[in-house]
Amino acid sequence: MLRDVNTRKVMKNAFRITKHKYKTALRVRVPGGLGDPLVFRTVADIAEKFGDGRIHITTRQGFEILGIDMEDMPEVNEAIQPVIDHLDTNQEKRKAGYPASGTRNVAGCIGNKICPKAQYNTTEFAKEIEDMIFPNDLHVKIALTGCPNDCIKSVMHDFGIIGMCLPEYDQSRCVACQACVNKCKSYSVGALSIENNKIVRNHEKCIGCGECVLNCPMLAWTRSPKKYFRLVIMGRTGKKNPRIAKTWLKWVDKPAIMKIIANTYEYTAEYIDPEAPNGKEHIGYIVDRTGFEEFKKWALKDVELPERCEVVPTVYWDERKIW
Amino acid sequence: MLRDVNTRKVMKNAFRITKHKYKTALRVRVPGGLGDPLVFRTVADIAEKFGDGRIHITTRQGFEILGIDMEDMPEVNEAIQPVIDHLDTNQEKRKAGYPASGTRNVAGCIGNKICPKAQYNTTEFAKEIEDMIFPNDLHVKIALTGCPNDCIKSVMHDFGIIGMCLPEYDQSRCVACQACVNKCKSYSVGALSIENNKIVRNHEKCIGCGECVLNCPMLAWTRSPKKYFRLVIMGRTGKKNPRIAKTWLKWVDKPAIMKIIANTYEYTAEYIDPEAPNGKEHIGYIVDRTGFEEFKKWALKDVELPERCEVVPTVYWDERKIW
Amino acid sequence: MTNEYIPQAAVIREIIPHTEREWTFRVETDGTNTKPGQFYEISIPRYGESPISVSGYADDFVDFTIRNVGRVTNYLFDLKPGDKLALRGPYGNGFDIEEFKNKEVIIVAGGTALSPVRGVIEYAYYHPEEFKGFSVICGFKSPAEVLFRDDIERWKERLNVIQCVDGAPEGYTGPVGMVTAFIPDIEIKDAENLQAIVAGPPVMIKFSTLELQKRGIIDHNLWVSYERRMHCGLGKCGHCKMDDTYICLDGPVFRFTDARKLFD
Amino acid sequence: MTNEYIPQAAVIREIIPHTEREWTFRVETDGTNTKPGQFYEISIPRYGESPISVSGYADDFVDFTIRNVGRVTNYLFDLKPGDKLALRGPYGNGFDIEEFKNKEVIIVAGGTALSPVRGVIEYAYYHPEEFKGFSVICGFKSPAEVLFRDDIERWKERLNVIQCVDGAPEGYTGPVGMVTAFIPDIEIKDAENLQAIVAGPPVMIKFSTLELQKRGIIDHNLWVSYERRMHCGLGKCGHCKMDDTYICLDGPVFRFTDARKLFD
Amino acid sequence: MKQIVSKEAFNEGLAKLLTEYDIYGPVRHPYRGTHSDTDKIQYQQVHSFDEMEWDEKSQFSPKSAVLPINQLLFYFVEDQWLEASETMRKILVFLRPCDLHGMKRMDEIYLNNGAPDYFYERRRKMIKFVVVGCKETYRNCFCVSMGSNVPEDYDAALNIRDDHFELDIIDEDLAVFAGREADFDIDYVTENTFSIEVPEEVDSQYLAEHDMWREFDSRCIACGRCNYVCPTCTCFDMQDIYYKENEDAGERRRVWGACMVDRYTDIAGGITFRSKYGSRMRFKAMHKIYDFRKRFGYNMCVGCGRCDDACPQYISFSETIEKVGAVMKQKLNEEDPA
Amino acid sequence: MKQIVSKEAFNEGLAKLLTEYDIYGPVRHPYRGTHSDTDKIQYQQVHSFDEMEWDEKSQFSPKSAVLPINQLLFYFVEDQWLEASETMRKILVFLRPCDLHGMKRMDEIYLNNGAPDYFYERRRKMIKFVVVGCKETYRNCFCVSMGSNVPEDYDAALNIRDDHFELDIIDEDLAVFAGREADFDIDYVTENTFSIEVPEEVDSQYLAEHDMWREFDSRCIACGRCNYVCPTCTCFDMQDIYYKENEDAGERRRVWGACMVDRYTDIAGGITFRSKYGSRMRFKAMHKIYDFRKRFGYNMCVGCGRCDDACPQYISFSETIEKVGAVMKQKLNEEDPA
Repeated sequence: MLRDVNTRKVMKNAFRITKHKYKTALRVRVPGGLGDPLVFRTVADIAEKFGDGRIHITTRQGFEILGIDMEDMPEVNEAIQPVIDHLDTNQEKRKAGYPASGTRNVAGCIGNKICPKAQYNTTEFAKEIEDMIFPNDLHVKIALTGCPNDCIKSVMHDFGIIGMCLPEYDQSRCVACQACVNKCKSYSVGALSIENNKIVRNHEKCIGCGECVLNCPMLAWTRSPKKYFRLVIMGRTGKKNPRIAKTWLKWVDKPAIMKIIANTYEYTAEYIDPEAPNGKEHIGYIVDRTGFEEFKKWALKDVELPERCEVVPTVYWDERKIW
Repeated sequence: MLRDVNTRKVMKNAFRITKHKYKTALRVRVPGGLGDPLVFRTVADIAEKFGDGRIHITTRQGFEILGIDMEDMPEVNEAIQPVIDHLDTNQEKRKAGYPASGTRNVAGCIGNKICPKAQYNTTEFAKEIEDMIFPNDLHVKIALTGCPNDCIKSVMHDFGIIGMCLPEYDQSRCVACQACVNKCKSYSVGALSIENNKIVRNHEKCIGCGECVLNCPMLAWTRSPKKYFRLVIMGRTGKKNPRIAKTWLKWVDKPAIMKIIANTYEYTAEYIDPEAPNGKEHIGYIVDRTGFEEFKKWALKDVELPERCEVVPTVYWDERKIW
Repeated sequence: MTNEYIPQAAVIREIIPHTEREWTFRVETDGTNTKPGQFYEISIPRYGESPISVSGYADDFVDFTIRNVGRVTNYLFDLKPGDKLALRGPYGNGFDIEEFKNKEVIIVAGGTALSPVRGVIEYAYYHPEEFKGFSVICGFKSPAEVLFRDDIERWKERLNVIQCVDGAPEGYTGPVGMVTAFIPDIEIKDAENLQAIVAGPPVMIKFSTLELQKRGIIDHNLWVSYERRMHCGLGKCGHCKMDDTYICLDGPVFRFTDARKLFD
Repeated sequence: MTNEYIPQAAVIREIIPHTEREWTFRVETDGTNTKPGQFYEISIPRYGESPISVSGYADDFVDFTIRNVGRVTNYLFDLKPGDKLALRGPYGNGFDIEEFKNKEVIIVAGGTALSPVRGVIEYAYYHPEEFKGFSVICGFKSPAEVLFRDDIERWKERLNVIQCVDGAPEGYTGPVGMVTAFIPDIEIKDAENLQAIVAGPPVMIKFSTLELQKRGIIDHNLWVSYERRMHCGLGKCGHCKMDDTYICLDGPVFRFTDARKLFD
Repeated sequence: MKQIVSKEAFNEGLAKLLTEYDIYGPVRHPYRGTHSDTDKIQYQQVHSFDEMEWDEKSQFSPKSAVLPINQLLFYFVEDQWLEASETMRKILVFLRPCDLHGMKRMDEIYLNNGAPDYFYERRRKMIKFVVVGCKETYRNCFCVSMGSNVPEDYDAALNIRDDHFELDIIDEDLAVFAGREADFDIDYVTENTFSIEVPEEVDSQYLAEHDMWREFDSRCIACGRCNYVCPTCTCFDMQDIYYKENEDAGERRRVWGACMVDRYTDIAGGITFRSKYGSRMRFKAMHKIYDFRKRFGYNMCVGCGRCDDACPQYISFSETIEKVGAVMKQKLNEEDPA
Repeated sequence: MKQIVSKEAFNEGLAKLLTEYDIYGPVRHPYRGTHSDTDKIQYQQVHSFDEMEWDEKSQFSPKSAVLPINQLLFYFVEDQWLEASETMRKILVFLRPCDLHGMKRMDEIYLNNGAPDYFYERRRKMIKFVVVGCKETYRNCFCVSMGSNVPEDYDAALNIRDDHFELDIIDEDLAVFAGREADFDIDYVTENTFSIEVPEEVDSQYLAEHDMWREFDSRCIACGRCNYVCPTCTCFDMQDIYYKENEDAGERRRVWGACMVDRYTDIAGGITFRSKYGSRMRFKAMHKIYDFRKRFGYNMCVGCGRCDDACPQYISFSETIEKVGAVMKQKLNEEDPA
């Protein structure tokens, strides 16, 4: 019977230290939230064979298979291998389970796989990020959302990647039905107006939600084929001071975001408090500590921002307490 | 081949109108996020037989089974029946699928099923709420979180139900090791101090996170067996003005919360904008319209608040734009 | 191939205010081919064109009586005599006076809809002997909104004119009530041959025709003038179509036998 | 069964400041059973008790030389002669003067650790003839922190005393350097029988004993005085235990043969 | 003249025609669809056959080639009006049989309803139509039911084959293709995935009071897509534009109108007819299967199904026709239960 | 005197004893555990057998009955000191064999290490122990390996049976139970789920320099649970309290101390010994299996396993002992490869 257990290794291996001693739960990561029957059946099998039959669906699009005896962790690691293979999750050693759990599953709303509002395939982008950053112990939360409706609640993440539609207007197809103006006003920020029977778009106000394109019956508004994003940063939940992420970059593109995330890991490794409990310091608190300028310096290193990109020079967060 | 489809009925039946015409996705609701092998296998089977094999894990702890032909909706409704039965989901007619989708799945963090920090069983409470409010078309989002770490991001919901630990102090067991003071300060709000080798707790500051109890090696701090909650209200994500929910009631109990939610549905039914797009008006916007006072009047009708309950007389939200 | 879309500029000869909001614009243009009940498309900058009924005409002018309903017509109310209006027309069938001669006639008109029938009334004023009787019920919302005040007083000299208002401040002495309330009072000699015209907003048309039918007027002799969105005036743009009828081509004046088949 | 936990009140007879931060409190109590190197538990309100070495004693008083290190000792520095201190003791073994008589002696002391050995030095000052040689190396951080200034000057009359400082402002003329730097210079006649005492912080003890060993002093003749958290002074509370040794019971003075087995 | 033409020869022929003709056909625009990562297929000028997309149904009909979405009518400068010019080049429009049937209906409105429309006629005279034969029906098509499946009155027609074309040239002006003579019929669909019966007898007034339309009051969102994609919707709005730089100068345009969209019936004084969306549905349906026929003798709708394709609310026009038929049948039964 | 006593008779006996005795036993407090919806089991005064929880191992040991967690030593008023009183009643503590072995170790420290402790001795004299026989081992117990499984030196002992008790009364003062004589042995565990070998030879200095402890520098969180739950940890801190209402009056207490917890070794001037948590682990381990034995001839640890039960970091003390053994074995091998 198991006695001594290195809890850090357990946690790093994506098993949980639960309130019940010697009982653990496996955290299965599903990048961008896209599973399939193999994943579901494997998880069901593990829950049945090693767990107590309960499977919790996490808020970060993973599963927690509950009630596993810690003694069974090696066997569970073997059993989950098909899921790791199938989802092509980065792994250090086969059949050894997940190699790290500090950085959380990169979450994604359903995205434009099916959602009419989404501007991009969140799952694919999530997978690219996953490939780049995993395995990693640093505590970073990333979420991708297809549009500013933000169903994934990316504004509560360290990095919220919000799809933006750059609407392009073909005046010759516009019949001035004003569906775009009305929908922009009622559903979004009211960035459109009509002048001389043609639509005028306030680019500063526009949040790229794409309602104009979605609602244009003439497809006079279409979407620029180049994908743009809004990058909001350092939102968080938590006991101390939950806060909504604020916009840092508007109209940024994927290569820039990837580089910024990679840079952020270097920054975090440099500045993480070595005394932090369990070696975990949430990136947002590090930024609070070093100041935004230092973060920015590191994050933007060698980043090529697209020409259209708008940079908020200094990001300020609201921290009026909710508690 | 299917031609005319009443999209409202489809949506009410928890199928999605996707970006691909005549292709739908079934939204499977898992109250409080707790599934099991039967649920997982049934979902896998449906995905394989009727869908395109993709299953998206939603941010609200449901599944979306993608790529279903709308023609197959009746058969899918039959196929999902075991899940509905098994999770004991409210239903109007057997084998007719889900009867409404306006009110979203009541989400819950993993709660004290296993999480050391959680103050209550989120899944059970979620199920009680589910039983009370479903089926319902009104657009209300409820999330339950075990502690103010708020992993479920309840502060982005209309109702965030946050478990609170009322710590009770047995001075005769306290050895003044100050673990509680230190943890409260470093992890939480710093509501504890030491005076004359005994701990003094600032009840006004205390957020009921339970770190004092969790970290007391002597169990001098224990948790009141009566469950308390913090009710934060009218947080939201979205295009217009995402905002963090604010505390309305502190140290409230379950019966009061249940009644308040029930009352809120009556309030919403009374005040919803009959012109709202798709008959859907998110409760937060209704409160914005009627004013907080009117909401409060309805919500507190016949509610018995526990003696200890603290009521914020008027709730103000921060709405500095993030866009 | 003539381009009927292109308007002509016409000088405003005179502006005759009736109320604060309702003025008649007398425009210098050839009115010889114009009939009462017809309309012109008048260009209104920043809005486009608006179909305006002819409220009077002569060889060298046409009158348009216009209510200032805000945004659309505001522009017109800044104009002064000597300024120009762009217009094209006349369009529509209008009233054929011949149909009414030697018959008893009742005209029921509400508000600005007095315009399309004013030409008929004027004709009767100047040729009362050509009719077996000529009654006019014209209703307005309030005493302040009465149009063609002087005309009405003048018409009363020779015709049976009831000018009523829907409501009035205390102390008002004229008839108060909906136009329909006055239809039962009209003296009728030969209902079967009586010709009646109703012009006004949809609801008024509905109830006035009912009331007239009660008096024994037959649908064939009952005429209505429709207000619709005559936009091109040429049977192309589609806006004014009701059932298979293009109001701009086939109307706006219809026998009730035809009109009753029109609906929205 | 006596209750050893209960302290006694003792009047402060005199307060002798050495530096700004280091004063000696002369307390009226029976010092007849006291030995150099022993300690008392002195009650400090709001903190509890603190083990304080005896830095001098006589029949009717005991001296405690205390550094004001902030919170804990601050209270003491507000006291005035005539005020009372609560104390219990003495505890610990202390130095047995007999062990040193008729031998060469070297004492190496750092900072406040001069206190526990001061009694030994005083004895030698008054009875220099009982020793074959008596050297003292006492080191302080800086000239301003030198303790027992007058004593040292006095001792120098009869004993070989090197008072050094770790560092000093320019212009300082006394010896500068760690105490260890001065050990090689001491003249030694019979290393094998020489008795040496080291008292000070852990690091000083470590390097001084090494240096003395190099000079041929054998461990059996090498004494150290340990500072640890003697809390109850009675072998119960556990705080001062090192290996199987309770410093409060078995120490704080050890032969190096025993002390070298003690570690943290 | 029927001939078989190789791909190369066909494109060579087109190249020749391009000297005199603007050619219009359906073009796919990747990523330009309503939803992200979907495409748009619209009619526009092309320069070779390969630019055209025939595998999928075009979302918009070819009517934009004939009736420009935005058509400048004239300029005004103070109180003078200057007619806008029309292209001097000929126009060749490649289109499906149903869409060609749609053109006939457009001609009916613009040329035969009242006097011919000046601007329409001016452009229409320049246009010739090349029918592209249909081998397979698309989803939602019901051209067979509407009798608009068979290509008629084309200037040329072609069948797309794997490596060649079958070309039937009627207008000799277009006989510029090198090929060998052959006999064939232009493809047309003889069966859609469904067929409907268009009611012969339509009592529009009875229907106007029938509550069958009320379901659309809430289902329809009045976006107008069904109008805009329809090859037979001909309504337009006129717009005046005053130049910002000089408000005494400006232009008048006409742009596609839509009877489903707000403001279509607005008149001065805040009056709107058919504010209920179901009533607009009825108005449109009646036009397509009743009043146009009453006026011109045949149904307006050609059954291309684009309205169904486009409707975000999944309202099926073909099913609406069936519902009208059912209501009429029920009425007849009620009146004459035998 | 061995006898079989019915439940009723047993409780009647307890009732009799209660007139003279305060009785202590393990009590379950529902919902009062560290985690929500878990329980706490601690020793405290009880009034009947049913109040005691024997199915599950108590999280805390019975030592609080003997050595109060907070023990008031004396009051001070200006410069006078007034000794705090002790109970005048006798005390009966129900406890497991291992815990009784723990009491022996506590006595060793408080009575035999230097002079007897005044306050401890004063209370200890009032206390008698009733051993409750152990039939089955709990998880993490290794009493057999520590030789503390067999009940020894009790004043009474009992076996809990389904519907009666087997009672062995040594102290005649406790012979108040009505029952019939019988012969039986008091239960004890002869095999735990695992057994360990406690190294005979422990080179504490060698171990002090060994890096086996470094793993605990990061694993251990220095919470002190292992100390507080241990039946043999005897350390205490003294605390002075000055009353807020009159700062010239106050009291001195002693409270349980813990060598794993910060401040245990702090001395004036900011000096701390063993700031590394691994070094604290070593200090504790050496005390339990080496230096206590060196001083008193037997191991301190009784193998109750509560430290393992309580450790939130899953550090196993029994495995730590094994690691010490392995290091010592390796050292011996290195010194003498034969």
